This record gives sequence, structure tokens and C-alpha cells, in this order.
Amino acid sequence: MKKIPYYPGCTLKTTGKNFEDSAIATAKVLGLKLLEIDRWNCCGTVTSLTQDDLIHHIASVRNFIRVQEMNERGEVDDYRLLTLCSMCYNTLKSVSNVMQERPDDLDKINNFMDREEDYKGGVTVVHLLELIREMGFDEIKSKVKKSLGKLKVSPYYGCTLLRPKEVALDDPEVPTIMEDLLNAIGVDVIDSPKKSMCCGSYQTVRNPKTVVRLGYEIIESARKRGAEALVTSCPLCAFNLDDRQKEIKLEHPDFERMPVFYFTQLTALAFGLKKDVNNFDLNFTDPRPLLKKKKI
Amino acid sequence: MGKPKVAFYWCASCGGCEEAVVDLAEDILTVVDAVDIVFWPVAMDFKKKDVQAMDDGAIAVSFINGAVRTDEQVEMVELLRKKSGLVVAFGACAHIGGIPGLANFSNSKEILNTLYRDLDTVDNKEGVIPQTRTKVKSGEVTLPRFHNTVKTLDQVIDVDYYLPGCAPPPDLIMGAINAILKGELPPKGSVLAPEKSLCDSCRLNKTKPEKLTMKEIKRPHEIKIDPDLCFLAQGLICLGPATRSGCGERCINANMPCRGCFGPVGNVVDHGAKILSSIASILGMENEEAVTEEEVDILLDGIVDPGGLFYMYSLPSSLLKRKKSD
Amino acid sequence: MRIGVYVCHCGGNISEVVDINKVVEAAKLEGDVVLVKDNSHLCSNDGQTLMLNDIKEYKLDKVVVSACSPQFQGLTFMRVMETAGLNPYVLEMANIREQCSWAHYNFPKEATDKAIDLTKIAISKVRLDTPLDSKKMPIGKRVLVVGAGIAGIQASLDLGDAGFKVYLVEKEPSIGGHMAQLSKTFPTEDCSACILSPKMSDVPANKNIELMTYSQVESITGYLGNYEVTVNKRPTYVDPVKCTACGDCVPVCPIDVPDEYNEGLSLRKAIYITSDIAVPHSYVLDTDHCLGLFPLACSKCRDACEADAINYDLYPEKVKFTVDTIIIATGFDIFDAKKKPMFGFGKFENVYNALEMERIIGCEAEGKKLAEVGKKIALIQCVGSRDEQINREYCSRVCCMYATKLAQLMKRSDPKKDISIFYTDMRTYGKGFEEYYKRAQKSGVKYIRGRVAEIEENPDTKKLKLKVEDTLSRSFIESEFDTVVLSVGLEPNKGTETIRDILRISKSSDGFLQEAHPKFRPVDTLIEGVFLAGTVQGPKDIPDAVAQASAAAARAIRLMNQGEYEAEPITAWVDEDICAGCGICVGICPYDAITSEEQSDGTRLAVVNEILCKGCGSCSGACPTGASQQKWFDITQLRAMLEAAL
Amino acid sequence: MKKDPKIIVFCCNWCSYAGADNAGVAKVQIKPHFRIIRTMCSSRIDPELIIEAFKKGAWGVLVLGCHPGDCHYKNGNYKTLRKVKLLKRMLAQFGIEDDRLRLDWVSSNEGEKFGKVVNKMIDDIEKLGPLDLSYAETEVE
Amino acid sequence: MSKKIIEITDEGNAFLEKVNELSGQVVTLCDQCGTCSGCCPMAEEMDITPSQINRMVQLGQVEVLDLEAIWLCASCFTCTVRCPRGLDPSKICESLRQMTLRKAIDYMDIRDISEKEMRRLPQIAIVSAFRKFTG
Ligand SMILES: Cc1cc2nc3c(=O)[nH]c(=O)nc-3n(C[C@H](O)[C@H](O)[C@H](O)COP(=O)(O)OP(=O)(O)OC[C@H]3O[C@@H](n4cnc5c(N)ncnc54)[C@H](O)[C@@H]3O)c2cc1C
Ligand SMILES: Cc1cc2nc3c(=O)[nH]c(=O)nc-3n(C[C@H](O)[C@H](O)[C@H](O)COP(=O)(O)OP(=O)(O)OC[C@H]3O[C@@H](n4cnc5c(N)ncnc54)[C@H](O)[C@@H]3O)c2cc1C
Ligand code: SF4
Ligand code: SF4
Ligand code: SF4
Ligand code: SF4
Ligand code: SF4
Ligand code: SF4
Ligand code: SF4
Ligand code: SF4
Repeated sequence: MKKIPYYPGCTLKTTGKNFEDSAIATAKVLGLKLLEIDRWNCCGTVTSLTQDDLIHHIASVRNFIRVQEMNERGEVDDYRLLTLCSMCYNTLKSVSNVMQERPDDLDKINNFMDREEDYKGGVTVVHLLELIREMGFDEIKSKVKKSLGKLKVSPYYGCTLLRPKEVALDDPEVPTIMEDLLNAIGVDVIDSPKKSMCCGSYQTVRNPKTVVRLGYEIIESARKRGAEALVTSCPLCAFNLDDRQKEIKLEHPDFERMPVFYFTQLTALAFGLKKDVNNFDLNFTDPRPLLKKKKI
Repeated sequence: MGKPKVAFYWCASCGGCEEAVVDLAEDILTVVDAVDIVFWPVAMDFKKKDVQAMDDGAIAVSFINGAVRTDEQVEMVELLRKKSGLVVAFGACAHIGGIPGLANFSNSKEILNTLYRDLDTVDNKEGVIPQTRTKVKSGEVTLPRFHNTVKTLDQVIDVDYYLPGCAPPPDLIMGAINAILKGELPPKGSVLAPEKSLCDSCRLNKTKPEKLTMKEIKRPHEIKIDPDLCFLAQGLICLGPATRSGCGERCINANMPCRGCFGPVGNVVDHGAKILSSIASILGMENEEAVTEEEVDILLDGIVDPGGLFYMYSLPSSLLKRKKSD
Repeated sequence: MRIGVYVCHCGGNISEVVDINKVVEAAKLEGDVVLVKDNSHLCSNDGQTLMLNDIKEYKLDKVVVSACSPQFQGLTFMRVMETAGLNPYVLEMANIREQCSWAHYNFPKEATDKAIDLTKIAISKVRLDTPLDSKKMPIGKRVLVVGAGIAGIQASLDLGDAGFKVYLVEKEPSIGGHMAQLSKTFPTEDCSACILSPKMSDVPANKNIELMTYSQVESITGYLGNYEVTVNKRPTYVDPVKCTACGDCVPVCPIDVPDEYNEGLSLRKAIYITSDIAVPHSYVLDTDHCLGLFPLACSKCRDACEADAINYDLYPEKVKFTVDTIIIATGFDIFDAKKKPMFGFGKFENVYNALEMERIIGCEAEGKKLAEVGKKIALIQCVGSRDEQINREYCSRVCCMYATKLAQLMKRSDPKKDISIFYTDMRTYGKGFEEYYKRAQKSGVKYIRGRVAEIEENPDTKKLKLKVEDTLSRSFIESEFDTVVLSVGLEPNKGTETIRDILRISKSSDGFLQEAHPKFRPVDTLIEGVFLAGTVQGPKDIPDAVAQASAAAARAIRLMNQGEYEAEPITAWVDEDICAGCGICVGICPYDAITSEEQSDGTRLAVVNEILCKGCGSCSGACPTGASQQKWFDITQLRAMLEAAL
Repeated sequence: MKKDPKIIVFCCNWCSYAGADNAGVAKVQIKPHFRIIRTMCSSRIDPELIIEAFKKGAWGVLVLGCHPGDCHYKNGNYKTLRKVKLLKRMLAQFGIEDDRLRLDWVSSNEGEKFGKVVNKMIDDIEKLGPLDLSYAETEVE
Repeated sequence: MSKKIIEITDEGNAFLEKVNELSGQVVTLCDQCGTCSGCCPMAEEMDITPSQINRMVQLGQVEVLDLEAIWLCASCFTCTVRCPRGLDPSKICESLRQMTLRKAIDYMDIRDISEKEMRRLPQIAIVSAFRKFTG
């Protein structure tokens, strides 16, 4: 089994546990062992966008140093750092790029962290979706045990997997990676024009109203085209699009709730894995009635 | 008038040039018949004082091979110059410095230390280095001073003609001797070999592609050399294009690229710099617009020791002559 | 040798910094210098006369001018030399203005020293200068024109009318290019086909023009006055002489193909004629789509043809000819709007590009309906132009105006149409453009300043919702439209690449072909005798394309009418006594000017074609023997200059 | 004795010489210790000539050409790049400092850049001092 | 409502410079095409549009710092991948926010969020909000 350093991030250990468990189980089927990096710290979530703000990059760099150490110790087979949460992916990958492009800034950061070994650069960041694409979707197809053909789902990318261009794991305007995966596991994929529209992200803390508006637009746009559920790869999107459905309902009394899956929950289903890895209790809108209705 | 007097002398050289004279085989006999050899330390027992005793200009021609790097060599060539009508720099070392000239990438101290002290095979705990004067029981023995810089013959004395090559091939030697005997000599300072470079006579010249480029540099041991294709076209650096012809393509025919022992042609002053220019120009020339600077560096990495390669025979006669000493 | 040295004050520009006297005195000490003079304005009429008289009076045979940059007044003084009966290449200039008094005005002493050195360098070079003759080469009156859009047609007609032999090569079955597809033309609204088709039929009528359609240039070798061209002619399988254009073959053909002329909005058959105005007016069998000729899979069209014009046993034909000059007029392609996916082109059925709309309107005028266009129409500007996200920084120059035109035409056909143009900036720089724009505004076309960010299709009604900020009112417009027209930009024609590869012409950063000088040689290329006409050089409208085509024709005539031309005198030459034919220089020459030629004794020798040689000196720099030398920059001269400089 | 540095600047006719003129026209102030030798294309300059410049007393040699892709003769400057790079490697074997030979690209409108590049070269060369090559001529241990 | 008169001042220019420096963008490049506004998911709630933010910066109007819009930007980079001038408005907004935050003025007070809400929010939301809204 190929061992790859894995960065969980804060939320996957709590509200996003269902994502982590289903992802680890999915990866295992694909011959991948996600080796959680030791002493990981916050990725520094949301990349700093000002030129002089190096201090916030340190959080990510320290995680890269862990990867460097794991490789030096020969514990893993990959110099890349794997993430599941899209937001961590975006933050870590941007910092990795910045460090690659601005060696002077890396020097500054290394000098600053006098208790840490120097980060030598070169750690790149991958999302599980990218690794799956690397393996080939045929490989996925070959692992499918259970038909999900009746389920109509619409992939939701949000921002952080696709933008800005330098960190995007697919074409920012016409992404296909999730569609390809979903097609491979045999679900009925519904395209929605709002699939990469922002869900409001951290504005959910200060401006939940906006998030409610966006969530409503996103869900209804998918529903209008026939979707019964959304699929995401981000615990924050999941919160905004799923938990906030409570508020949407208050605003739009006719609104009907729509389950939101993590893509790994669907792969786990398709691969016929044990139910508990999906831990649907943690999904804000319980998808089980839908699954039952579809006889899955 | 008697037979013309001829002298042979060697300086810093391998002895190959002397061998070349001996190798003239039957032809040597005609030479010996026609001339009177008055000095030839390798083959005959004449002494320095014999030469000193001669009148100035008494020797018709002195053939001097080897480069110059010791006091003794300077003294002898100056003596021969004085006593000779003509001086011919014989062979690559006298002509352009030759292989001994590569020592100019080091200085005398480094050489002596390496040779007498630092080499693994040397057992010299006290670190004794040869001195020009050493007291021994029986008195003082002397060694000639070992110079810092290897020089060509014409950097020390006036030279009339040059017989190039490592070593000069028999036909050129005979040609030179016959010309001297007949008094049909070209203008002073001439190199007694053809005016064109080796490609002119090389049988592989016609095998070159229309547009000669080198995709990457190969070294002779790295590939199986095709004996019927121009070496440059095979990615091997051949100094033939910049090197005077006349050797009979000895190396080429032995399936090795030319290393330049005949020295440059035309109005070229610096043999190495010229061939460097040619090689750098055609290396990676195909689709050169698309080659990045980094890729250029990688291409050039293929030339492991540019100085040693491009000046294999001609370092002392080059413009820079030697490594800068600090 | 008698060298005269002239030191110029440049009206104080030099003399205020450089001590002219010192320069004069220093020059006097140089060998071979027989006369040194200074003058306040050497380039003035007085200065030139002074030089002229001195050359005669003092029998000067070489001249050094210490003044400004040779790139500035070099030609002036070379002309003086010629007038005085001296070769212009035994003149050297020492640049003591740009390089001394201006670059070092803070260091007058050093500037003076440098001026002395530069003068000495010039003297040392002029000593070794030998007269250079420009070779006179014969040149004929034959031209190749590649591409038969309006630009290629205009250039060919101008040349043909002036009595020059023209070979006009067009890759499509008919000439006319994009203009043949347009509805009407801004700002005059002439019907495009009506004004173009007479010009198109003038082409085969002109006895000096040899038209080759359905043909591609395969190779071009040679040089100005002697370009050898090979053209590959595709067979049309229909004999243009026999074909009566009755069209009987068409209904029998079982194959349907999207019609390029209508931008795929209608269908044609595998045997077809491109348009009603096609020239040559003859049918073409398109082997890419025909069921198959080898082996013959269908012969319906031949059976239907009463004129017996169809012959399946034809093969591509290579035509070779020689021309003296070349005009490239390979035009443009429209931007592929699929590269801006947010506009849904190719995905949403009611989104069209502007050329499709040209066809829709054009066909409508002839009573044919290609598509249903609703009442509420939006035009989106700058699609594929002025956009760094897709690496297109340039403005396409015609879309502001053609959008205005399309809007007006639609409005005219139905005044109830509600038309909005979403623009970034309105660019109406041409003659009559602003007036035209105003007319459109008057007719009720709404101009909304804001770049559309995205389009959403209503899955049920197929109506299109635009999202855009009106940047003038700073409010958002979110409105549904029946039809959206994308004003796509112009990009280099893919067909240009083949010809560019053959001739090795450079591109400018926008991808269009590079002119020799943006101001003063806008239709020349850096290759002598090769000219550009029309949109191949950059986006432009029809009047500009036509003007450029006539300009290119005039530039070509300028060269050819002389009967002979002067080749670059600074060329390489090879010393045959030294050259070993090693061939290194052969591949190096960027103009293929050197060949390695076998001699009677089996050895080889490099031979420079002085006509092809542009005198870069790359070969001399690389030659391992010094056999290759560049005239005027001989190694002995370079050495002498170094000597004087150090 | 403090002598002034001497730098030879080889300029191609189309870009860098025009760039030098552009510097002059714009009155960019440049240290005066350099002399330009103009050729049509930078590729005319061969390593032999550069070494000769050193030999004749230049403290440094600056080769300027058109930017890659802009060569008036299509691709001469790529050859210059390779020649200068290889020569630099070889000069290192002779113990000649890397800073003494430099290659840069200056276009006809880059007067400002021309000034910068030349001034920087002169500054750097001043630090190195003259290039003493007499050791090869004299015979002292 | 009387019309506002804008004066071009040195302070204003200095402000523009500062934003350029912090954001690494050249704000004067903005063409005012409105693409960013058109695609911005937050624009509906903003008091001025993203392109207007750039306009105010170009004209040196420091008041832009007091507007809500700069805090509403969700750093979604939609505008970044669409701006035809290759600008990154999200960076411009961030630098404007930073100018306030670096004066130790926070945009958000944690105490304003109910405990119930705090329990409900995923960490990632809280951490990122802190990163964006507090100094
Ligand atoms: C939608 C639209 C509307 C327009 N409306 C107007 C208008 O109203 N008024 C106006 O003034 N301008 C208008 N224009 C601009 C106008 O179309 C151009 O200015 C004009 O057509 C340019 O002509 P051209 O000859 O340069 O190029 P083209 O028309 O593109 O002709 C080039 C020709 O070269 C041929 N070719 C290409 N490669 C090769 C090859 N390798 N070998 C042989 N042949 C080759 C092509 O097949 C083509 O026939 C409009 C443009 C567009 C896109
Ligand atoms: C402020 C300004 C800045 C510009 N900047 C640029 C720029 O940066 N780049 C650019 O490309 N273009 C620029 N232009 C445009 C450019 O100046 C013109 O395109 C160009 O000068 C036009 O040249 P012309 O020969 O057509 O006309 P003119 O330069 O006007 O020449 C016409 C000549 O005809 C003479 N004349 C007039 N009537 C008669 C008569 N009856 N008999 C005899 N002689 C007569 C006039 O005296 C004059 O000498 C600029 C224009 C202006 C006004
Ligand atoms: S390069 Fe060498 S192998 Fe090739 S033709 Fe010349 S001498 Fe012969
Ligand atoms: S091939 Fe070259 S190295 Fe060999 S003998 Fe001839 S000249 Fe000398
Ligand atoms: S032979 Fe070809 S072109 Fe003719 S009718 Fe058949 S398919 Fe059509
Ligand atoms: S002409 Fe108008 S529509 Fe076309 S690119 Fe230029 S500004 Fe945009
Ligand atoms: S490079 Fe020189 S020697 Fe070789 S073929 Fe060319 S001119 Fe002759
Ligand atoms: S000077 Fe330049 S153009 Fe002329 S032959 Fe030599 S390489 Fe070719
Ligand atoms: S990054 Fe900010 S300004 Fe840009 S689209 Fe997203 S929310 Fe709007
Ligand atoms: S998209 Fe770019 S150019 Fe257009 S208004 Fe926004 S920032 Fe300015």
C-alpha cells in the first residue's frame, strides 16, 4: 500500500468526521494509506493575500516541514501532502506556490522559525480528487460494487478547488473532475450553472443572511435541473449549504431540504463499504431517507 | 663546400618526435647521406661544448622539438639559435606547446608538490622537493630551474619554420628536409604543412549532413563510434575543422576525433577559442529559439573540461597562455 | 591613403561638453590623416558642401566624421561620399554625441578622452575599409499573392492592372475571404456581396492574374527576384470549363455537411458551390466528406451531371513557378468563443457569434431563414479581445463597429426589436464611425457600459440571463434576452502558420505577422521582397485592408519596376585558400545563404550567395579557420578597433 | 596608482547599439569608462576577439545583443548566448573572474537599461581592478 | 443630495501607492469594465461594487476603508479568474481590510455571536472569519 502524508485539518476531526472516515476508507480500497502527519497545526486557513504578510504562511510551512521529516525518515512514499478539505487544500497549495516562487521570503520564514528545521521547499499539495484522477477513473469503475444509478446528484465545487488559477485542480471555468468521478461510480450527474459559485464561505459567521441567499440559489439551481442531492469536498461548504438550510427554510417556507454528500461518502457507498464509515448522523440533512427511497 | 650540418635537439617532449626521425626508415639513409649530423643527444655522442666550439651560423639547420620550461632548455636553444642558419620548430610541442603545455593550467609549485609529495604513490615523508642546488657529500649538485610556464619555442628564440604534428608525419619531415636541401623554402615563419584545415582532406567530410548541428555532446567512450560518419555529426567534438591538415588523418583513421596537434590555420591566433566558437554555435542549434537558458547550461555541461579539450595541444601558444596566478 | 577627419559641434550639443580642439589635435597626430576640420553643423547644407569641396581639393580617399550616431545621420554622409565620387563604405562615423557629450555630460574631461578614442577607433577602421559594391541584381515582374480575401484580391488587381504577372493562391474553393460572408459593411452599409462580387469576377477576367483556388503553397525557396514557388492544387473533381453550375449534382448527393459559408447554420452536400457569388463559379467535390472515390463508393453526382463535368480520376497537382516578390494576405480567423465558457457559446442554443449573425442577416435579406432571432437581443463586446485571461491583449478594432452595424440592421428589419450592446469602451476612430455610432443611438439601440460576466440559460425557456454591472449607473442589470450575439475578436488565421513556417517571417506579440517598422514600413517584412496586406498584419476593417493591399502592391512595384535592385553590400565572403569546407557555417546561416559545394578534386568549399546573405556575420563568428569573413567587419578591422580602443 | 577601468562593450547594430543611442538621447548618465565596438549582430563576436580584448588591456567585456526572439537576423543572439556561456566556463579555468565577461540583452528602446547594465558592469569591474595578464609573459616564480 | 466633488491629492495618491504595495496589484490598470462586479457573489449585499472599490482607490478616496463592501468580499476569486486586465480584486479588498485591521480595529467582535451559533459553526468558519475580520 502506498503511503502518503495526510493533512486532516481542524474540521475533519469534528463536524467533518464523516468526511475523514469515508475518505480514509475509500483511499484504502484504492491502495492508498493516508498517514496523518504528526504534530500538525492549523493550515492558517484562508491564504494571506497581502504581499508583506509572511507570518501567516508559517502555519502551512510548518506542516510542510513535517512532510519533509516524514520523508527523511522514510515513512512515506510521497513528497506530496494530501488534503481532503478544499479550504485546507487551497491554503496549503497557495503557500507552497508562494514558497516556490519567492525564495527570499522562504529564507525569511526559515530564519524566523529558529526552533524548526529549515523548510527546503518542494512539498506540493494534492487533493484526494487529484490522486483519484491520477489513478484513472477506470480504476474507480473497477472497484464499484453497488449501483447508485438512480441517485441524481449535482457536484458542487465552490471556490477553493478551482480558484485562483495557480491552485486550481481543474479548469476554473469548466471543471470536470467531480463529474468524472461521479460518472465512474455510476451516479446520475446533474450539471448546474452554480456549481462553482461561492457559498459565502466565512461570511457565514458575520453575514449568515448572504450565505442563506447563496445557498438557496445554489440548491434551487441544482434542483431545477433535477438534482436530489449535492456533492462537495469541503466541510465549510457542507455547513453553509446543508446546516444553513434551516435558515433557508425560515426565509423560504416552501423550500424543501436537500441532502449534501461528501464525495467520499458516495464512493464508500459505491464500493460497498461498511455503513459506519459514512456516519450519516453527522450530515445535517439526513440523506438516508433519500437513499432508502432510491433503494440504496 | 661540404655537406650541410644539421642538429637535432629535444626540450620538454615525450621523445616521439625523435622517434619520428628514426621512423623515416630507408629515407633516413638518404638524409644521412646528404647531411652531416653534428648534434643529436638522443642518438649520437656530441657534447654541448662541441656546439659551443662551432662558428656562429655553422649549423645549416637545427630541428628542435619539445616545449621549453627549464633553464637548461633555454640555454641550449639559445645556443643552437646562435650557431644555426635555420631553426625549425619540430613537432607540436615546439610549435604550439603540445601536451606538456597543459601544465599551464597549474603552476610549477603545484606540479612539484603533486609529483614529489602529494601523489598516493609517492613515499616522501619529509616532503623533499627538488631544488636547483643541493649540497651533497661530494659537493654541490645542480638541477636546471623548472619554470612556472611552459613556452613554445618561438616564445624563447626566433624560429624560421614549423613542422607541426604530434609527431610530424614522415612525408612532411622529408618534404621539409628536401626543401631545405634544395633551398626551395617558403617565406620565413611558415608552417610546413597545408594551409587548410583537416576537414579538407578528411574522408568523412562528405558524410556531414547539410545542416551540421550537435544535439548534445558525447564523449568517445560513451558511444559506439561510427567510423564512416563525421564525428561532429555523431555529437563528438572533433578539432579537425580548426586544425591544420597534413597529418594524414591519423586519429580519424584510428576512429578517434582530432585533438588538434597540428595547430590552427589561417589568420587564427587562438586555436581553442576558435573551435570553442564553432562548437558553441552549432550545439543545440536545431530549434534554438525554444531552448531555455537552463537547457543551454545542461547542453554545455556535456563539455566537461573545455580548456583542456580545446587547448589540448595549444595552450602555451594561446592568447592567455596559462592560468592566471594569484 | 589620405584620410580626412571632420569633427562636428552639433550646434553646441557636442561642443558644450567635449573639447573639440583636443579632438582635432589628437586626430592630427594619427597616421594617414591629412586633414582635420571642425564644423558647427556638418549635416547642414554648408557642412556637406564643405566636405564635398575638401574631398576634391585635398584628394581625400577616406573620411571619418566625428559627430552623431551613424544610425542618425549615417545615410546623409554616405550620400555626400557618393556625390564626391567616393564609395560610401570608406566613411566611418565616430559617435561623439549620443555616446560622449550626451551620455557623459557630467564628465566633460572623460567625455573628451572618449571622443578622442572613438575618433581613433574610427580612423583605425577606415584605414582598413575597402569600397563595397552593392551587387545589382536583375528583377522581373512576377508576384505571388497568398490568400484571396479582399486584401489579396485588391493587391492582385492593382498589380495585374499595372502589368505585373500575378499568381494568386487561395486555399478555399472560392476567393472572397471573410468579406464574402458579411451582410453589409459599416459605416456605409453597402451590401457586402454587391460591392465585392464585381471585384471577385475581375480576378479571372484579368489576363495578368493566374488564379489558383483550392490550393496551398507548399514551398518557397530563393530570394528577392528569384523566389521559386511550389503550389499544391487540390482537385475539385469538377471541370470548371464544362460545369454549367446547373446544380443537378446536388440533390442526388446523400451526404450532408455543415455549410462553412453559413458558419454551420445550414447544410450543404459533399458536392457543392461555396456561395452564389463564388469565383470560380464552379462546383467542388469535397473528398473529406464524399462517400469515397478510391474505391468509388457512390457515383450519383457523376450520373446526374449532364455536362459530364465530373471526373473522379484526378489527383493533386504540383505547380511550380518563379516570382520576384511575394504578398501575404492570409487574413484572420474569428475567436473561438468556446474558449470563454461563461458565455455558453456552443452550449446555449440562442448564443451566436457575430459572423453567424452576419450570415443570418445576410440570408434574411435574400429571403432565407437560418435561425429564429427573438425580439430582445444583446450584443456582448470584446469577446476574445482585450482579455488577459486568454492571452489576448489587443483590441480587434472592428467589433465595436460591426456590432453597431448588426444592431442597426436588426433594428431596421424590425424597429420593435429591443437591442442592447454591452461594451467596455466604444472605439469609433474611423472616418464616419462616430457618426454611424450616433445614428445607432438615435435609432434606439441601447449602449450599456459594462462587460458581461456570465450568461445563464433558463433550462425551460432557453432565454438567456446576463449578469452585468452597468458601470455608469453602478447598478446591476440582470435581464433575460432571447438572443445573445458575441462580438468575437479577430485572431491570426491558422492558414498563416504554414506560410510563416515556409518563409520564416516573425510574429508580433499578438500573433499576427510582424511588419518591418510600425510607422515607416507598415506593409514590409524583414524579408526583402515579402509584403503584408490586410488582416494578416493585424485586425483592421475593409478600407484599411484595401489601403494596405494597394500599399503592398505599390511597395512591390517599387522594387520590381527598377528592373534591378541593389543587394546588401555588407555580406560574408569566404577565403577559398583557407576554407576547408567544414560546413559549420552552412547550417548557421539564418538565410540559407551558404552552401557547401564539392570541388572537382572532391574537397568542399563554402560558397556564400551574396544576394541571400544579409550580412549578420554569424558565419564568420563561428568559422573555425577564419576563412569566412564579414565585409566591413573583417577580423583585421575588429582587431584594429580593439587596439585603438584600449 | 589608481587607474580607470576600461571596458569593451560589443553592441549589435539593431538593438543594443540603438539602445546605447537611446540612452544618450535620454541623457542617461553613464560612467565614461567604456568603449563600444559595433557589429551588425552579436553573433559576429567570437570568443577569440573577446580574449583579445582582455589581452589588450580591457578590464571587462560586455556583450550586448537583442532580446531572445528579437534578433534582427532571427537567431544570432542564441549563438552568442551559447558562445559566451561556454567561454565563461573556460575563462574560469584560466582563473579569470566571472564578472569580467557579461552578456545581456538591450533593445533599442531600453536606453535606461543600457545605462544600468553598463554602470553595474563598471562598478563590479572597479572592485576587481585591472586584469593583469603579464604573468604569462614574464618568467618569475 | 448634493454631488460629491473629488479632488486629486497627494494623500490620495499615497493611498493608491500603499494599496498597490500591499496588494501587489497595479490598481490603475483597472479598466472599470465591471466584470468583477458582474460575477461577484457578494455584490448584491455590498454598498458599492467591486469595480467601484477599485475606482475609489484609483482616485485616492480613503473613505473606501469605511465601506462595508471591502468586508463582504469572500475571497472567492471569481473576479480574479475573470478580470480581463489580469488584476486580482480579492487582493485589493484584502489590503484595504488590512489597512484597518493593522490599526487594531477589528471588524468582528466574537461576543456578538451567540453561544448557540458558536457551537454550531465549524472550526474552519470561525478560524477563517477571525483571520479575515480581526487584526
Ligand atoms: C463579424 C465581422 C463583421 C465585419 N464587418 C465589417 C464591416 O462591416 N466593415 C468592414 O470594413 N470590415 C468588417 N469586418 C472586417 C473585415 O471582415 C476584414 O477587414 C476583411 O475581411 C479582411 O480581409 P483580408 O483579406 O485581410 O482577410 P480574409 O478575409 O480573412 O481573407 C484571407 C484569405 O486568405 C485565405 N488563406 C488563409 N491562409 C491561406 C493559405 N495558407 N494559403 C492560401 N490561402 C490562405 C483564406 O482562405 C481567406 O480567403 C468584419 C469582420 C467580422 C469578423
Ligand atoms: C498632437 C498630436 C500628436 C500626434 N501623435 C502621434 C503619434 O504619437 N503617433 C502617430 O502615429 N501619429 C500621431 N499624430 C498624427 C500624425 O501627426 C499624423 O498622422 C501625420 O502627421 C499625418 O501626416 P500628413 O502628411 O498626412 O499631414 P501633415 O503632417 O499635416 O502634412 C501636410 C503638409 O501639407 C502642407 N500643405 C497643406 N496644404 C497645402 C497646399 N495647398 N499646398 C502645399 N502644401 C500644403 C502642410 O503645410 C503640411 O506640410 C499626432 C497628431 C497630433 C495632432
Ligand atoms: S569534423 Fe573531424 S571527422 Fe568531421 S570531417 Fe572534420 S576532421 Fe573529419
Ligand atoms: S588528427 Fe588531429 S590530433 Fe590527430 S594527428 Fe592529426 S592533427 Fe594531430
Ligand atoms: S460521389 Fe460523393 S459528392 Fe458525389 S453524390 Fe456521392 S457522396 Fe456526394
Ligand atoms: S473594437 Fe470594440 S469590441 Fe472590439 S475589441 Fe476593441 S473595444 Fe472591444
Ligand atoms: S566554417 Fe569556415 S572553414 Fe568551415 S566551411 Fe565555412 S568558411 Fe569554410
Ligand atoms: S553573414 Fe549571416 S546572412 Fe551572410 S552568409 Fe553569413 S550567416 Fe548568412
Ligand atoms: S473575490 Fe471578493 S470581490 Fe471578487 S468575486 Fe469574490 S467576493 Fe467578489
Ligand atoms: S474585472 Fe478587472 S478591469 Fe474589470 S473592473 Fe474589475 S478589476 Fe477592473
